[in-house]
Amino acid sequence: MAWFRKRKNKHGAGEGLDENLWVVCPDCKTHVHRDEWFAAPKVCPKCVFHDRLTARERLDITLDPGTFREFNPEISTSDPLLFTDGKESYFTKAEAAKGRTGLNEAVVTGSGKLDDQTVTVAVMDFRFLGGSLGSGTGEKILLAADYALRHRRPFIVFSASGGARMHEGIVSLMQMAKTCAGIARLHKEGIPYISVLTDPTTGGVSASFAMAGDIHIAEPRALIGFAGRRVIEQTIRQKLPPGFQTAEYLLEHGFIDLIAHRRDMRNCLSRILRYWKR
Amino acid sequence: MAWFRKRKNKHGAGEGLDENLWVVCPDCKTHVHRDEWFAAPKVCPKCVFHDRLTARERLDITLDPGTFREFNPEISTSDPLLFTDGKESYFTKAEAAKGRTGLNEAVVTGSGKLDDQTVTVAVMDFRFLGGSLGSGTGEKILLAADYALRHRRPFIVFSASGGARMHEGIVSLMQMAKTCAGIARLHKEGIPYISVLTDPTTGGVSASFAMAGDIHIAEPRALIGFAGRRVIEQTIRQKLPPGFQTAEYLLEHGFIDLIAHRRDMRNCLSRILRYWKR
Amino acid sequence: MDPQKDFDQELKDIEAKIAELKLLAKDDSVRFGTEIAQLEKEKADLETSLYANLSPWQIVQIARHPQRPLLRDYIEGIFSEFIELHGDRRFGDDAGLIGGLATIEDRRAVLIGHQKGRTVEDNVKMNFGMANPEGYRKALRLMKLAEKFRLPVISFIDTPGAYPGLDAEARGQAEAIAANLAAMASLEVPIIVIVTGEGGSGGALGIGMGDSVLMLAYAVYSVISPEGCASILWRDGAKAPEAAAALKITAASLLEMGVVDDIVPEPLGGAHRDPQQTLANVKDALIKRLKKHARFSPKKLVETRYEKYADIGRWKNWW
Amino acid sequence: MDPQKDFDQELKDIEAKIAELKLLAKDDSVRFGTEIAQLEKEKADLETSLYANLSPWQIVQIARHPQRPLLRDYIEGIFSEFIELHGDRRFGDDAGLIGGLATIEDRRAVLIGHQKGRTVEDNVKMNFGMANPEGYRKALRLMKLAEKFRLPVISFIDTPGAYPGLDAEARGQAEAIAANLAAMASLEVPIIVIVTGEGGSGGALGIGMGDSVLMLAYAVYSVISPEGCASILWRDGAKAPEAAAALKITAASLLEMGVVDDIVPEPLGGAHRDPQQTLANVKDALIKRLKKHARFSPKKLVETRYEKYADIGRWKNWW
Ligand SMILES: [Zn+2]
Ligand SMILES: [Zn+2]
Repeated sequence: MAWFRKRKNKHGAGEGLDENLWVVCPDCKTHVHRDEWFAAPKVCPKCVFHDRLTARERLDITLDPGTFREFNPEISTSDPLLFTDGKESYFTKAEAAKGRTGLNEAVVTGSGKLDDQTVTVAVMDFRFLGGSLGSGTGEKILLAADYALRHRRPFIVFSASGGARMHEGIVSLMQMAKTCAGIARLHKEGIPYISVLTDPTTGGVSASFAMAGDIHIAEPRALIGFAGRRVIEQTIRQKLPPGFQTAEYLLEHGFIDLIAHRRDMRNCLSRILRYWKR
Repeated sequence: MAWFRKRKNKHGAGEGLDENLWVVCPDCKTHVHRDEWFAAPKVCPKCVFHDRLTARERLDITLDPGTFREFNPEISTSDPLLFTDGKESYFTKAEAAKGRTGLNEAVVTGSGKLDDQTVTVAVMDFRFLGGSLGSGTGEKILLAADYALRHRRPFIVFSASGGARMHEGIVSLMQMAKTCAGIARLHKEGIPYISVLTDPTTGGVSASFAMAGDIHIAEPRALIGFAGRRVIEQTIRQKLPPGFQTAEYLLEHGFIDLIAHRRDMRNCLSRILRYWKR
Repeated sequence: MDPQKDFDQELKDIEAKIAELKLLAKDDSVRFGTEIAQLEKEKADLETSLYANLSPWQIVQIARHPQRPLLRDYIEGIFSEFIELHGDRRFGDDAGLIGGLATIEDRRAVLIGHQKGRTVEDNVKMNFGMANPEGYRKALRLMKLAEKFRLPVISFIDTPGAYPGLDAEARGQAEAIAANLAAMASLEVPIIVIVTGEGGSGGALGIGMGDSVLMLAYAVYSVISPEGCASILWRDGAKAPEAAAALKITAASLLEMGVVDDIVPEPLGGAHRDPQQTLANVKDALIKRLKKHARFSPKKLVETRYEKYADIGRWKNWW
Repeated sequence: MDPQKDFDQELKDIEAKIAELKLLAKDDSVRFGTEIAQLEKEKADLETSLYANLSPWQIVQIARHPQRPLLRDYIEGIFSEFIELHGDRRFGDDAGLIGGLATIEDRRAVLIGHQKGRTVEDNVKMNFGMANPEGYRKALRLMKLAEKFRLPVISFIDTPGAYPGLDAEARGQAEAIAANLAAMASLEVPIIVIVTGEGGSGGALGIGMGDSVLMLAYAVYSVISPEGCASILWRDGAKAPEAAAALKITAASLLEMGVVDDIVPEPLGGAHRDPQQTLANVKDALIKRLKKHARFSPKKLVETRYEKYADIGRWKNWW
């Protein structure tokens, strides 16, 4: 529910370049050559900071070239509340997000091959309204899970979300239940479901499909948690410890199976898929 | 495994009377009239200390008079290791325990009515080699569970045990697995299993059937835990907090459903049984 | 005086006056009779005008009213029996999310629900009904127990939200709720949910998936608190009334959106104005739903529940 | 020097001398050749006499030998693949009880097992292979994962026991082990258990119920440590050798009592004297067992496992 907060300045370096040739790492401020930065992709060679990827970027580095077939690109935002904050309506906001991202929703779903193994994937895009979970998002994830079930294909979801999409009100909250209903069927029918948690995975997404996987993989230092840091600090009236709600913190506390560097992620997924397929 | 340690002096008041008419509460040292003490039974009216009951005493206050039918009273101790400590053999020790208690094993099992509801019960007797879990104990509990399964009757086990019976070595340890195999069948077939944890329930008994119930009821202040206090203190090199490993402690830590005073236990069990029967 | 909070102050004044007069009328019924009758009429008119068009924010006040019935009140008033069971068998026992074996008119059900306190002391213990992971895990354990014994589950929702504390995060608040959603989606016994007060976001939904989801007339259910929404949208928590309206969090809105299946009526002005009537209404509604879902096989139940949730926010349902 | 601990000191001395002579022999093979041959024969004789009649306490020393292969050695040497999975999804990740997806000669299995450390640093992390409740709960989660994917489970046992700490008690060490026993009793996939070093009481059994339970020739498995038994019986931990004998904790005794199904041979003197051979033996034994149990239906598996455990300590089996 926090995607509309001001973008933290440590993110988004890929967009705001220092000059044409160099990218400044949002975390350690190292200057990285633009080619090197996007080849990594978007991983600082010095401090291993993993900057956020768009859904297309994620698909590109994950699937075999030319194998991705998208599901339901037409599914878009709905506005069940006719929500407006008085100045701007959700409808306008959503249209702007569509224009800016070229996406119709905060998730891209489809089927493709990963190292020659057919998988069903859903990839969230944080740029689209903070990767928030709206009815279109939930619908696309459910349809993808349903496809995975019917074709008995492993399902991989890359999360990146601030949580539920406030502007769709209760309908947004219900997408948590809806997506988990889809996941529950995969569990019952023995279909592998891998949840990949990337920066950030919080709120209603962390409290639903992202935390209901057979295997949970996280990218290094990704922010993962239920409540927002500010809310927690106000509640407990103390500062949070360093490293709180990072992927490493969650690994230590038993909620993540493994952390994979972005350059190893495809290989890691491939190994697991190959294991199941055998 | 600790039943042969010297009996803690806070227990066993029922046997060592101050004089003929009075019992001294092992905990608060109040003098209680013998009749009152045994009517309670064995609960201090002042500090609510629950002294240990024999299996027969427990059956008497739990089941409807004259309804108990014992299973397998012939099952007795086995001596698979031909165990001896050099001075005394396990065989001799076990014979002595039999003579002293009139029991053949540390548990009495059977069928009876509790407030007019047919139940299968197993009641451990701490006097018999510290209520230790030997092959005979495990066998009787398994047979009782099997009876409960076949007749679809609720199964109630009253634990009182220092743990596995060292003198039967690995065969004793395996009784943990054996009894749990019986309990697992009850879970699978929807047969209610209530575990009543009385003082003390530790070691291999707490780590098997006693902690695998649908519902866990404990008597007030009963000692319940896995490792012995001395071992823990030696391991962590510090004194244990007051109230550690009591029923109240376990309730607070989420392992006990409810604590019932001895005078309420029968009524509490009856309510639960009646609930299931309806 | 907060005008939002005490919008029914005028009514309270009249009621106090009536009570006073009635006391005096004991001695002199002739003198006060007309006056009382007059005030009673005034009161009825005021009630009608006051409660006929409550704003969503006023409904929030009713949903959070300190005298509104809490779970323990429903348990005592509706259920002929309740055997409370404690603990998650993992870490602790959560006083803010309780559960046990319940009986309602000879029908058995495993009851789970948020428990707020009415006193400060109770609220410290119950954390204002904001559950910790061990609360959700206790609920899950009890739901599995219900499944073992083929008993339906009744879930009472009344929480500001799941507790946003450091320890709650460390012990996996997100995972606890996620696990419950997956489990409730495939639980092979009926689940009846009723939102009685505040339905606070994921903390509510964590025990809130069901075959029937009911809502009291003045309950609210929202993805975010109006205050939270207002401070995000306008950086001003005081604009909560506007947010409450924008979020469409009332029972009527939720029924319209297909998120709740039925509205359980409350006395005019809210449950706290006639708790007995409220309890009776809730009881009737629960029994009706228990009867309805008892008919289905486990398989059919789970399938129907799946379809129900799959349909919420179905693409093309809106446009 | 502790005579119990270094019973093979004489052998070590001869080995050192041979190694020394072999080094010298590089320059002058004629001169040292006979001497070396003589020593080799002495060594062989000594080995035979030394290891032919090991006392149970000597076997305990071998089972605990610092150079004995640990789980990571088996994983590297036997399994062509291992994808380690972490965490219990409740509280933490236990480095002393690990698990993951493993492949052994094109057969897949979920692997769980105790992990001791070889360095002080590792042992602090792994708690000397003494698992906490989160270790047992991680194992349970992985076993359930195995069941979802119909994969067999292989469990490696090597622990002094479950950790007897204050926090472990607070988080339910007893419940964690009990829950595993009940779950393993009804798990619908094959479970192969192998005791490779120390089988320490409930801490071992907590991941130790299986369709086949194997034991390395010099492993031990006991309801209590010999030291613990001695200090109870004689209030003297130094009498552990006597206790080790009385408790019948060796593979041969356990096979005789029907608690283990087969003994996996070790090189003369123990696994540490030829780890490669040991690994090969373990691999063969595991594959044989995987093949054997793969044949049965889930129902048959669970029934057979029940009968197996029901039979241990059957009344009238002894007398
Ligand atoms: Zn950097
Ligand atoms: Zn007393």
